[in-house]
Amino acid sequence: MGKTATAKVDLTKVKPYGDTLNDGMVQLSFTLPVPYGDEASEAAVILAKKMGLDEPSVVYSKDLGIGYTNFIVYGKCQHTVDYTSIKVPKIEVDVMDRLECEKFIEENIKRDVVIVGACTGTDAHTVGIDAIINMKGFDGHFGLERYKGIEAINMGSQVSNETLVAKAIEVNADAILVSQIVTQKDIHIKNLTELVELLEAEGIRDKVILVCGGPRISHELAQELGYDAGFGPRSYAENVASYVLTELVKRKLV
Amino acid sequence: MGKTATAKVDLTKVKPYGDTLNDGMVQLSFTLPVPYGDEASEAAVILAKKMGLDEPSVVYSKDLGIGYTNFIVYGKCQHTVDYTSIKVPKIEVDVMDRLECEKFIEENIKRDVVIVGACTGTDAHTVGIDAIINMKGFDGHFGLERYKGIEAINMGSQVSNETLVAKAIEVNADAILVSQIVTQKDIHIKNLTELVELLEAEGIRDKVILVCGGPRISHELAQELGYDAGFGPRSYAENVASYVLTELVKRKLV
Amino acid sequence: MKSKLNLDPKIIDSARSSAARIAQDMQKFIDRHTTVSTERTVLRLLGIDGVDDFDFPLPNVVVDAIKDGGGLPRGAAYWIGNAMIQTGLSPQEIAERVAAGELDIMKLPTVSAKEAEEKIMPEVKKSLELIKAQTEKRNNYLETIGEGKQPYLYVIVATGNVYEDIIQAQAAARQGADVIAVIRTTAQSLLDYVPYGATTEGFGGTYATQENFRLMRRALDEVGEEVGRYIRLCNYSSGMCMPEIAAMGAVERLDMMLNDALYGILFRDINMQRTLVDQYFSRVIIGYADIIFNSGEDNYLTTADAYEEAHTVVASQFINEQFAVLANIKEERMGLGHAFEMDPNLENGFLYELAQAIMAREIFPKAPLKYMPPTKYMTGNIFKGHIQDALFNVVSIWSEQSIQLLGMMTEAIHTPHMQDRIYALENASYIFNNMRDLGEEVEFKKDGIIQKRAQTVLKDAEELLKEIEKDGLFHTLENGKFGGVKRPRDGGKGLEGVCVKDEQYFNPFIPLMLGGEK
Amino acid sequence: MKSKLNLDPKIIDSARSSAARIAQDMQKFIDRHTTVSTERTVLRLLGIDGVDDFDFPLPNVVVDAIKDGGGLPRGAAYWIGNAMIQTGLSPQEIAERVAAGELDIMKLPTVSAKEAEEKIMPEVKKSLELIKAQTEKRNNYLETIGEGKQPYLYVIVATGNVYEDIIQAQAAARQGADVIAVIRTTAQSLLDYVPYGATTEGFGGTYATQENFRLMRRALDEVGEEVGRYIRLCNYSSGMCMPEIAAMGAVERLDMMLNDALYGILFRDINMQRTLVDQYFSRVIIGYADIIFNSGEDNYLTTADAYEEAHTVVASQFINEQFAVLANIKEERMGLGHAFEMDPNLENGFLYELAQAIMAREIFPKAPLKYMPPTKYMTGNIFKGHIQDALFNVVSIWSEQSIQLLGMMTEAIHTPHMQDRIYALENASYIFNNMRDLGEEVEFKKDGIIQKRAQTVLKDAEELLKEIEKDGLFHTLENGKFGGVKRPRDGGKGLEGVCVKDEQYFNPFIPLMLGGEK
Ligand code: B12
Ligand code: B12
Ligand SMILES: Cc1ncc(COP(=O)(O)O)c(C=O)c1O
Ligand SMILES: Cc1ncc(COP(=O)(O)O)c(C=O)c1O
Repeated sequence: MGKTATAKVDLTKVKPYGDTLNDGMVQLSFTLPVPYGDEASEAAVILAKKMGLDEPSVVYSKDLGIGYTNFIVYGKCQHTVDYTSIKVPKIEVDVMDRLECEKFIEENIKRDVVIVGACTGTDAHTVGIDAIINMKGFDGHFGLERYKGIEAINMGSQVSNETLVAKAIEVNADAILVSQIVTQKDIHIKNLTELVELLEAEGIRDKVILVCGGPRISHELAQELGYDAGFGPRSYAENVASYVLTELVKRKLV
Repeated sequence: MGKTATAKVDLTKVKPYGDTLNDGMVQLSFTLPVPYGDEASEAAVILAKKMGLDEPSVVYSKDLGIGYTNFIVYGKCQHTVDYTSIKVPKIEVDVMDRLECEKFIEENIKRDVVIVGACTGTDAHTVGIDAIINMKGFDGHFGLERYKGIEAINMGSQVSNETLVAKAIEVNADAILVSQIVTQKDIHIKNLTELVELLEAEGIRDKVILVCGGPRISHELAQELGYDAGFGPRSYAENVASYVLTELVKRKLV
Repeated sequence: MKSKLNLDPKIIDSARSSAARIAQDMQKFIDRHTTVSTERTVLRLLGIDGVDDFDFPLPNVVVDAIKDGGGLPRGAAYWIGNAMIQTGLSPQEIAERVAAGELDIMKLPTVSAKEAEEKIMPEVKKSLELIKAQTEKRNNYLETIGEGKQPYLYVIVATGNVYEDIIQAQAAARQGADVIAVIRTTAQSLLDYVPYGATTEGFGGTYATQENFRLMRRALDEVGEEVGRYIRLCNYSSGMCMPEIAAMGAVERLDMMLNDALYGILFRDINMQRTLVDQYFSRVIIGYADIIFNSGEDNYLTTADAYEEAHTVVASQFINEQFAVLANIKEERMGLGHAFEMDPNLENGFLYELAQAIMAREIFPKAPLKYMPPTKYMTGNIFKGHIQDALFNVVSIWSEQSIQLLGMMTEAIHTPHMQDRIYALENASYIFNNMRDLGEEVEFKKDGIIQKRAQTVLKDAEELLKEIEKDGLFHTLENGKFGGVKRPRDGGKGLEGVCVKDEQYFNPFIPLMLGGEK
Repeated sequence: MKSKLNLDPKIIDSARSSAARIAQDMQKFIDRHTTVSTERTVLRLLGIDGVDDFDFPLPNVVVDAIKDGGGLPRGAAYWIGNAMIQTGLSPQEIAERVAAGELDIMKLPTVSAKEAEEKIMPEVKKSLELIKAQTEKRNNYLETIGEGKQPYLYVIVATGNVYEDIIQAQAAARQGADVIAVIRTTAQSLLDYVPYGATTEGFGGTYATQENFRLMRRALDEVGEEVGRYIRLCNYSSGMCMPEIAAMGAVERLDMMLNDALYGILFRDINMQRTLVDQYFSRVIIGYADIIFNSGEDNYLTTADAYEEAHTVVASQFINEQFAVLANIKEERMGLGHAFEMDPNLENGFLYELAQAIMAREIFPKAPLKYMPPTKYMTGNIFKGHIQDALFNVVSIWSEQSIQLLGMMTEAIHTPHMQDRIYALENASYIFNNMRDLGEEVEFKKDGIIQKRAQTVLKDAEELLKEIEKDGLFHTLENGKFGGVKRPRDGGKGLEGVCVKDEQYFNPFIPLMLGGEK
């Protein structure tokens, strides 16, 4: 046996795996607003069947005391996924470490790169943006403030899009980094879209590299919203720096 | 507010509930036989969408080290269930307590009722059948051995269907109780079906009340398999006794 | 009782004395100032409520008028007393006329402060009686239907819709919750007014409004009677309207309120002068209304490292205690905060957490400590999360905490869904019962890892407090000692709402509340 | 080291002496008897393997022939030795001829026992060398790539298909597992033969066959080298073929085997005479092969109450220890079983479990105790189950157990799926690391709940052992003292396979294995 056990897997028809290839086994939990009892369990079974589960089994159900019932269900998912046809848009850049980034600036940009970052709207979760920008960084990866050749300005939390754009214009920013952590009721989508509109209204959208990040941000989503790139969990300063610097050169914004 | 919060719920179109009525929120976990990475997560998202979940979000994924990936996913289920149309077959009997059962025998049967029980096939899980039959019972409910007017014979574990049928014939049993706990690869279905066939071959299927039980047994399943009744988790001796005694009278088997 | 951790009582005394001096020093500043929200609170307590045609609350309308008219240094109570004398109207009527543009209270003839104060005294007394009646009602409930065992099971609801919140709260109460905290919508703390009426739209929380308080209080009384356990209601007396919400809470019988100026400064970038002044009045109200306040030290550990910075939590607890003493809050109502926030990968991390939790218990023996669950190191892995929460529950029952904020396995994902809360309650109930008397049974090795950890953290806290005593609290905050966050003394939101009192300033509530029988 | 539980060493000594006498008494019975499976084991060790045209294993074919010919009392070794002399064939060739109907070994001329024994001695030595080589290989692995920290993380695989099992096992090893136990298919223990070859069909487990052992051993060596940790392999030396599987395990380098006659008697209704005789030879092999055996006391608590009947577990551990002493097994290889099986609703249940786990540790200080997870009170509620397992893990690291059978959150539902195992490993790894040195740090209140519990259970065990010593083990089993299950001495499966040895009987392996350098 090698490192992977996928030898027998038909990657065009992938199914969940419990303890036997293609058994389809899936665990579900959910609450239905119906009173506890056999009928409730049957409702859960019907729902699971509609989801495409064979032999759904309610292994646990609990009366929530207000006429609602919670279920834990196992069943065999009959849907398959064609794994071979999946293409996920990715940030295409060779990641450079801090020293390489610094050398890249020296050699290809030959001036200080100005980056403005903020946690916008009413979002007060600065830990993410601090991880990217602040000197001490995150998880042993230094932040942008530590990079020679990068002037990084961290505006902190609860920054309105207007204030952010004004700052970017003031300092003639090469890149804008926006962090959005709170996603309840898709508030991040609203915030992020508004920023793009504002930058367009100000006529500077094309003059900056526009980047967003956060635990629920993917590169794909970012692009849909009109950003150049999006960074999710486990991003570090060097990922962002490498991308921004390479893009600046690529787009001849230097 | 009363005891239930279902006032606003449209019971013909029930959906899962997270924190807002009809938000459809469901939690899933499963493993796919594909290597960890963005493509794997995308496969999970596609699968969840096929299951009818809107906005599926892979909140966690883990490399299982063999080219397989485990996922935890949340999403909004778009299927609905018509709760009002659900009918679950139930054992229709007024449950009598032990003393009432004893009185019922005295008044309506006027002889000892003979019940044979066993855990059949290679199943060695006797705790369930013991809970129903043995003197000390379960959870504070005495077992059938304690009932005056019932002669209960517990044959224990790993009893072959042949041995069970022979015993039932030997003692002229009124009812047979079968327990099946192991369900891996549907072995219980095979076992239970075989017993019915054997009883039919011996020509005594109509002469006994045939009951099965176990954690994965429902009355519905039992009936499908040709049993008179099925008892799942949280069954007690009095449920079984009430059913058997009432049926005996109803079917004029007394 | 002998310290299980072999803590030196002299160090505890020394730390406490430093904190007392830090608080007293700040109190001098506080006593010289008032704020728009403090004055709005006076108006609310005088019975002014409702909104104008633009949905702007009447207390704001009136205080803005006073402020615009340059009258803030004398205090809103004076102007209302004066207006009552001049117009013969009630405070509410006055406010309504002001809002309608029919009355300019700054343009009326003026009486002396003493006359104005005498005039409003009956209104003040009425207000205090209302609050006292609520305290009695609570005590009556506690005596008749009783309450849950400590640690109280505290869960949040945060749907954004008060009616959904009620459903969730009642479900939780039926599953064993002792305290329901209604989380506020994301941006409310930055609003310089309190929204009005029942609300159904919020992000990651529900607006704190008086009507929402009332609806939830009623729902909890109802379910409490049904389950035979008084269910406590918690909300936030924090942000730009700190004392106003305290007043609303007092009137609507909230039982617990998050109340900590330092949180607003560090995590909401509220101006430190503003919020420290606001905090004082809010704590006086909280003390008078017999509400438990919860401080926010736990938050430090979300931006700073929980192992390295544990002593900042203890130092802050000492300071919060002394601020509470100055506001005449009983020890039994001081819900000082701390948290279980170390990296789960830390070898022996549990031992350190345990040491610190027992230490907090020993230093503040009567305080209803508020113990916060793991949040920072929670991930989308709900299964792992559920056991991180389990270890947190183990520490809590072992160290005899008072208020257990239940960790949710979905912490890193969303505000709790109904089922998350139920499983969290189950987690804590199981562990608390199964380990009930563990704390009593166990002793610690002399100078072992656990004892040493507690001793070190205490010593570091004592030293930090000495430094703060030297530098002053403002300066300390400017230097980023708490949570690793630096805030300038004149920065942040709300400084414009602070002013220096003039000599005739009076706030009729504070002396009565401080002196009032408790 | 001083007892943390203040256990009285005199009571421990008394219990141990009673158990020794119980085992010695039984050993007299054992020494007088042999069984079909014991004899088949001799054949296997002599190299006889393979199946006949009906897939019936050759060791069975030969032993059946001997039995039918009335030769069993003399032992299979004699008949093979004799046949070798008479035919000049090897044991395997003899078996093949017997199977083909070409040879009737009971009809050959006979030599003396001494001659027969001498004849087979080279085969016996070869066999022992094979086993020794495996022990060396294991030791070599342990010295070069090393092993995981105790408590070892032990997980089961049970797909029914050896190839799927391998996938699951390798995934588990990469996620931190130290021991992989391949669960047997549901009915195998009742089979009076060992199936042959690689198998892909089983119910709730996979057939124990020599080929399956070999395949899994190879896969684990491979992944062990890769992760830099020797991965132990465990299977069942139990049921009707107890010693045969021990022999297979010895030859294929299994590292651990469940081996307990009492389990078979109580939970599989195997005849007690049969399985106690079988157990003896199996333990001798296990001891010689330096395999850890695991006893099955944990199972008692699935049919009897874990709180009430805790002392029966301890009594049985003492007996199992003494049976192992008689088979010359080192203390360091005595994986005595116990379990965390109390009702999770029991107030202070955790304290009782902890007391008992520490007690087991103190009574058997060098034994690699096998600690079993909650099973009986697991439900379909996987979230609750995961924290029941967490508390179990807490007790384990605290009480310094050796082999941790990881609880699976899906215990009440199915044999583990891949993800269940991964989350179980994560649960234990997190807790073991986060609480690493807790045991060292903590002491218990004198005469508190914990100390008292341990003292009571030990005392009750001592008394039970005294009773058993008086009544004899057979009688005790007839009376339902263990697990609340009564078994008649002459009931159950397999009695027909037992016979009294004649004077010329010999088993060439036992003396060598017992005397062989270890
Ligand atoms: C710490 C924390 C807080 C702290 C924040 C302190 C601070 N100064 O940041 C405090 C206590 C103040 C807080 C308050 C609140 N919080 Co909060 N909080 C958290 C918590 C526990 C951890 C977040 C964190 O620091 N993660 C660690 C960092 C390093 O990870 P990260 O943010 O994902 O960042 C990484 C990547 O995403 C990326 N990244 C992030 N941003 C950017 C930007 C760019 C440009 C790039 C390139 C990359 C990048 O790189 C980073 C490093 O790899 C989470 C729960 C959790 N465990 O996730 C809840 C959580 C985020 N909070 C939540 C909520 C609702 C709140 C409140 C709104 C609650 C309330 N109603 O009062 C308040 C108010 C604050 C507000 N309005 O924003 C919710 C959000 C729910 C949702 N999905 O919308 C969460 C998920 C908790 C929950 N389950 O309810 N919170
Ligand atoms: C105890 C136990 C054992 C004990 C059994 C001891 C004994 N004498 O019963 C021992 C240790 C021997 C054992 C062994 C095995 N077990 Co087991 N065991 C369990 C365990 C932990 C509890 C079962 C139990 O006692 N439940 C309590 C009783 C009271 O509940 P109950 O059986 O559901 O009965 C109630 C109702 O269902 C109903 N009922 C039941 N029967 C009947 C009959 C009638 C007529 C009526 C009216 C009602 C009724 O009434 C009862 C009272 O309300 C479960 C896991 C779990 N937590 O469920 C695994 C479990 C059942 N075992 C399992 C397995 C695989 C095995 C083995 C086969 C493993 C192996 N390969 O070696 C072995 C071999 C035994 C065998 N061949 O059957 C699996 C079954 C998987 C599956 N779905 O098929 C489980 C689920 C564990 C797992 N996750 O792998 N086991
Ligand atoms: C002390 C304190 N106040 C207030 C809050 C709530 O945040 P906000 O005031 O921003 O709504 C918290 C959050 O945890 C807190 O700990
Ligand atoms: C000691 C012992 N032997 C054997 C088994 C396995 O069961 P069986 O031999 O029935 O396959 C177990 C099950 O847990 C056990 O504990």
